[in-house]
Amino acid sequence: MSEGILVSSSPHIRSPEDIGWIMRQVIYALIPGAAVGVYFFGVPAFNVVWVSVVSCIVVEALIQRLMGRPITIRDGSAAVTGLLLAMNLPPGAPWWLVVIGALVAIGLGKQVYGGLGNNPFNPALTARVFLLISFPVEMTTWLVPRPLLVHSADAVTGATPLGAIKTAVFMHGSLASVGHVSIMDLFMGNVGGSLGEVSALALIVGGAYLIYRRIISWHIPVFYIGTVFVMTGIFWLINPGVYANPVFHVFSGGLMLGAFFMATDLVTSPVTVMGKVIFAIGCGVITVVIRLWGGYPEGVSFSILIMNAFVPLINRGTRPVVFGAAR
Amino acid sequence: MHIFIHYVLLVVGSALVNNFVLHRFLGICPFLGVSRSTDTAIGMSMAVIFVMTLASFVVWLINYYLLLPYGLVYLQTIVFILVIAALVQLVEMIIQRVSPPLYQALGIYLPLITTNCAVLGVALLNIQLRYDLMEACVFALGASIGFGLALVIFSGMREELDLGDVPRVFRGTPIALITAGILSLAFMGFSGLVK
Amino acid sequence: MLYAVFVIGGVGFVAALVLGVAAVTFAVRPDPREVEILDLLPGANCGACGYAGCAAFAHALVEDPDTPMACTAVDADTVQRISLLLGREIEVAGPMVASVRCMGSRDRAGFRFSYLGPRDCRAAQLVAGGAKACVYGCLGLGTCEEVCPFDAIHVGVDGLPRVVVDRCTGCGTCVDACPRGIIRLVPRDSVVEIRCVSSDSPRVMKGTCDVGCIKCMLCVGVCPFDAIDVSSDGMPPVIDQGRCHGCSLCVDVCPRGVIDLYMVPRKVSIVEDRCIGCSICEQVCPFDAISGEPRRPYVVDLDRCRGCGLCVEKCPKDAIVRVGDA
Amino acid sequence: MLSFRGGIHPPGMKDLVNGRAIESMPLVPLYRVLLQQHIGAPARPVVKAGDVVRKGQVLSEPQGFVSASVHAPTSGKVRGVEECIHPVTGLASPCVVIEADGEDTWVEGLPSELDPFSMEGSELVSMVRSSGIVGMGGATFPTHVKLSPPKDKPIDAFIINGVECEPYLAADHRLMLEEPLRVISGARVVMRILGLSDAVMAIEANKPDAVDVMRREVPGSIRVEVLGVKYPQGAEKQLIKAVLGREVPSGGLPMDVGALVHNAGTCAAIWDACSSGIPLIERVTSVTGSGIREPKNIRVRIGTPLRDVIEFCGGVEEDAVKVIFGGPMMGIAQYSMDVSVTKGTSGVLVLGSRDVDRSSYTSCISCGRCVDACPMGLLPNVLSKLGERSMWEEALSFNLMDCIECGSCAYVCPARRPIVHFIKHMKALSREASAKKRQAV
Repeated sequence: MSEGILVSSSPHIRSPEDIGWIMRQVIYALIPGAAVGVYFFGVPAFNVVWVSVVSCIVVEALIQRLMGRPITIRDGSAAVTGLLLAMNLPPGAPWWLVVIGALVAIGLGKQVYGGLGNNPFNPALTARVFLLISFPVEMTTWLVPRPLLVHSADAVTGATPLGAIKTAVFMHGSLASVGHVSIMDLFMGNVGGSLGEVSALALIVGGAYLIYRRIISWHIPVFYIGTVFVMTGIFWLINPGVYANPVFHVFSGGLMLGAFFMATDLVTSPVTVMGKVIFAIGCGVITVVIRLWGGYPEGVSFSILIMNAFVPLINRGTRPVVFGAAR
Repeated sequence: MHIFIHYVLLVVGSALVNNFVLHRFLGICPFLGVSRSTDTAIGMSMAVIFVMTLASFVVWLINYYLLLPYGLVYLQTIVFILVIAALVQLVEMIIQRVSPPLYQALGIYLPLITTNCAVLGVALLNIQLRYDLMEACVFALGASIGFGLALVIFSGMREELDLGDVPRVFRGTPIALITAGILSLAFMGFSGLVK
Repeated sequence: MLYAVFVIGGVGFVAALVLGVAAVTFAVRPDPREVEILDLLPGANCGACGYAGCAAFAHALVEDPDTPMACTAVDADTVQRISLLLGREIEVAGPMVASVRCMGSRDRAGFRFSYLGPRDCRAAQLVAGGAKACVYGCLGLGTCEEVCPFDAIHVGVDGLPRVVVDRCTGCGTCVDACPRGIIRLVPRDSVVEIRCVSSDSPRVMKGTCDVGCIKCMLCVGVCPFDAIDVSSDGMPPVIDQGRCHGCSLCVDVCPRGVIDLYMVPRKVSIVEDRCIGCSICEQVCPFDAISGEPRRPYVVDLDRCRGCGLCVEKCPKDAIVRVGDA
Repeated sequence: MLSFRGGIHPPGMKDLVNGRAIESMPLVPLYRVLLQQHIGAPARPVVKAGDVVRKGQVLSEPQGFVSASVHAPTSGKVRGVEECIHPVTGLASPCVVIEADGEDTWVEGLPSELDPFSMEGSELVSMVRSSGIVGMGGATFPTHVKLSPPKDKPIDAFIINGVECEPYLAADHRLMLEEPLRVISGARVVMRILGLSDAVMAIEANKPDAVDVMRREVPGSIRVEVLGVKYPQGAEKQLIKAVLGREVPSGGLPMDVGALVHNAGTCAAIWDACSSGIPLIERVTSVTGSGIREPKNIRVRIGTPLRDVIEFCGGVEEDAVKVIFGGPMMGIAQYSMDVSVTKGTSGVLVLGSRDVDRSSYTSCISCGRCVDACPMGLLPNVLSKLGERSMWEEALSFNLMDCIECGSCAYVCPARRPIVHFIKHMKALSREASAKKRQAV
């Protein structure tokens, strides 16, 4: 035999589910959420999506080229980041904002750490928070949803449901002045908000697909959403005049997107089940604290980023019991 | 009950919202210097919590019972530093005796608590914000817990980064600063939580 | 003003008092010399001294008066300063440098199979003994480069490591890390080295490597200084760097080209006004490169001189210098 | 169904050979019998070049208790004790080379008629020992050592391992199907040696025919237990956990929880040794995989060169790129056709290029799949990161030494990281360091 023969350590067979496969599944799972966004917010939203995806891929390739590392855009992780970033931006975001977001996400959030797998923070969320703090006006200008067919060129802007209650409580000290928001609208996505976060239904469908495919485990979404539900429920029971009801909290804002797609990011979430549970509860608590008492109407992005920072400590504290360990 | 909530808010405010490291950017030197391993970070946090709280207590007494009555407020900085330096010396001796490995690991950063702006900062803020003795201590405790929290989280992340594949040019302090920056962005989420 | 003095003085006094008490209560006696020595050591914690890092070595130096200067990465000046601190002479070994004993680059030595796995020679050695066709040869995955604390060894595109002599401190980390024992330490001024450790017979080598030593022993025969040791276990001969004078005769005679020159031997010339014509140089020269008449300055035949430097050592008048030295 | 924590479900790929009856391989001209075919001290050769040996004759004497002798696979002339490639290390290792004379005559006194059930336990153990029997699942631990537990560690549970959880392989499956009595009788001998009144035969649910045969043939004292299909169920510790619910302590042996596991093939060999004195000179092995022309289960003599085995099975396909001794999960890749079959060769697997992933590995993406898959409760993700930097000392605190190298983690890794290789690397470094330390003391 010769150099043609391959020798390596065992095992000699590998599961077909490689990184590329995983990333493809995530993209499939994100499509419903993005599609609903495009349906309600029309052409501007569609532009945000493609600009974001394309610029993330281009930025990744450029940076890797510059650093002399192998170009890994084929593994699909840059496309996933691009799609997630788009879904976290306002549907009417100007193109330059999207490009800056891509630069921050891929450059600062991922490649300075050595690329996929080495980043401690979720790249798309890093970009989102960066943009939110740097460009508060552009990042909080929300289009009013209108189904695709009746969308006209002059886009109308409005507030997100969470923004509306935050303002009401701040101005009047109660929710009384807030108009009624239909849970059905929240569920379907007929509300203002980030491009990909509006439809709870589409996101749940996508998330369920990921769980079915075993890309993510159910622990993070369930415990995250559950924590938000329980905590907001307690405060709603205490004072429904100031605190919105838990169903509203669960279906509004970026919670679904965050719980199914951002907090479950493989790279930046804990590896053990116990760790995932702790991580998810932490995300839930911080989200609720920011939503109810913080300066920002929405706390999902912040909470996940903060919990990302805790992941090494969580992993350290939740090591599995070794087989045959003395107990 | 009301006063209790007041103290809780004080702690939350100083630990999370206006975190000394991530929001006020005080105490960056030990934050970058001793965050290489979680164990030393925990040791450092303990030392800082001790020094900061005790320093706030002593300094408050000196300020209100010594400096103010005799009109010596202009001596504030120098007296405070004197007191802090003495406290740090004390902590150093204790650690050296109790845990030599920790002493070794902390190295130069232990005596540097003396010039740690976070400690002096909290002492001066206490005066500036006109806290009473109890508030000052609680505020210092919260601030030092916040410092410790940031330090420990950060050390965990840096341990992970050391195992990662960070490009050569970014290794060490550059990537630490970038990470601290993003962490600081994330902590901005707490803004507005406590007025 | 007076108050100010009192207050500062008072606070200072109280602090001093507390610290004084504490100093007694929590007394630890560290040796300040330890810290100073630690500062002088390279701080690479390479472990070549046999201690767990520079701090442990500094501790040992202070605590145990018999500790030799095991650190190879410090220069003579530093050693002197450390001896001064310790108040005793410390032994020093001559400066050493790592030497890679394999020339089987990618184009000269083949592979038995293609390897897939960690890029670490030690790990590669674990599967089927490494992919290189020659089981003695360099695997070229760069473990030596990876472990070198001084960035002094680099694997080139040809798959062979090269030592950057100026950076190498002779700490021996790479020597320990190489799973094939190819690297050894040689004195810094070594001139030649037999770069093969394969005990394969020429027959086996035919299929594995173009530049392996075939144990023809021509070099051993030609060496005028008897500086090439023959090993009994079929290994290639090894140059005893203590006896080698760097004449490089062996380099010329080797049919496989595995004897490598580290540096060009520096020929000698005779300083005329110092030479008294004693003829000692003529007698010691193994190459008949010096000739002359008694009591008149001798001359060196540069074509014949091979730069062994025997004459330089023997000249009673220091009248022979290396070419290039002033 | 009984099971254990962790594990994976790789495609079984067993139907390439599990329907094929065992064929005996004809004599080949040359045998290379390695002296080191077991875990423990090497055996010392007792023959020299020119000696004429008969089939079953002792070729080497064990050195020490944990060691095993080897025997001549056929009659012929000893060409010499030469250096051959060892299939496990890939390095040169001493072996006895025998040129077969084609007569295949037994050594005097063999085979003989014996009744093991009238013999003493100690007598049986020494027969097992002199027959050179080792664990034939692949671990090759000398069997007589396992049959001689120390007084303070009594064995109260015996499991016959018919799990064969490695994909592709079906040697034990065919053996149980075709020669159930050899397996069962061997197991009864083991029970007699240890004074046990009952035993459990564990078979995975993917071999229903073997389960039926065994259920029909076993005496009442042996219970057939059907286990769910999961890898690595056949690993000793996992099997004990699945069947008995006992956890072998970290760093311990099955005897620490009173358990003993023997592979079905080993049981058959024990029966041969104790009923007729026939030493271990042949075994059943599966020759399979997409790269082999005619996958077969063969009865092959120990020492048969791989080249002849492949030839007997129709040769390799054009695209064959990997030849493995053992299964795809824990087997060892070979680079030379000159290696020979050993006592532990449970399979010869030839993989075509479409079954081999040649992509190089990337950074760990912390997906945690390996953590879920690890049957030992380790953190393979951390171990692999440490292994990448050779940080074995840190790895020890992550229970490096508990790893059984089953390969579940590397199988599921989407980043294609060679986790097991990293772990083997660190284990080697750790052993090296402790050997050095011992030397220094």
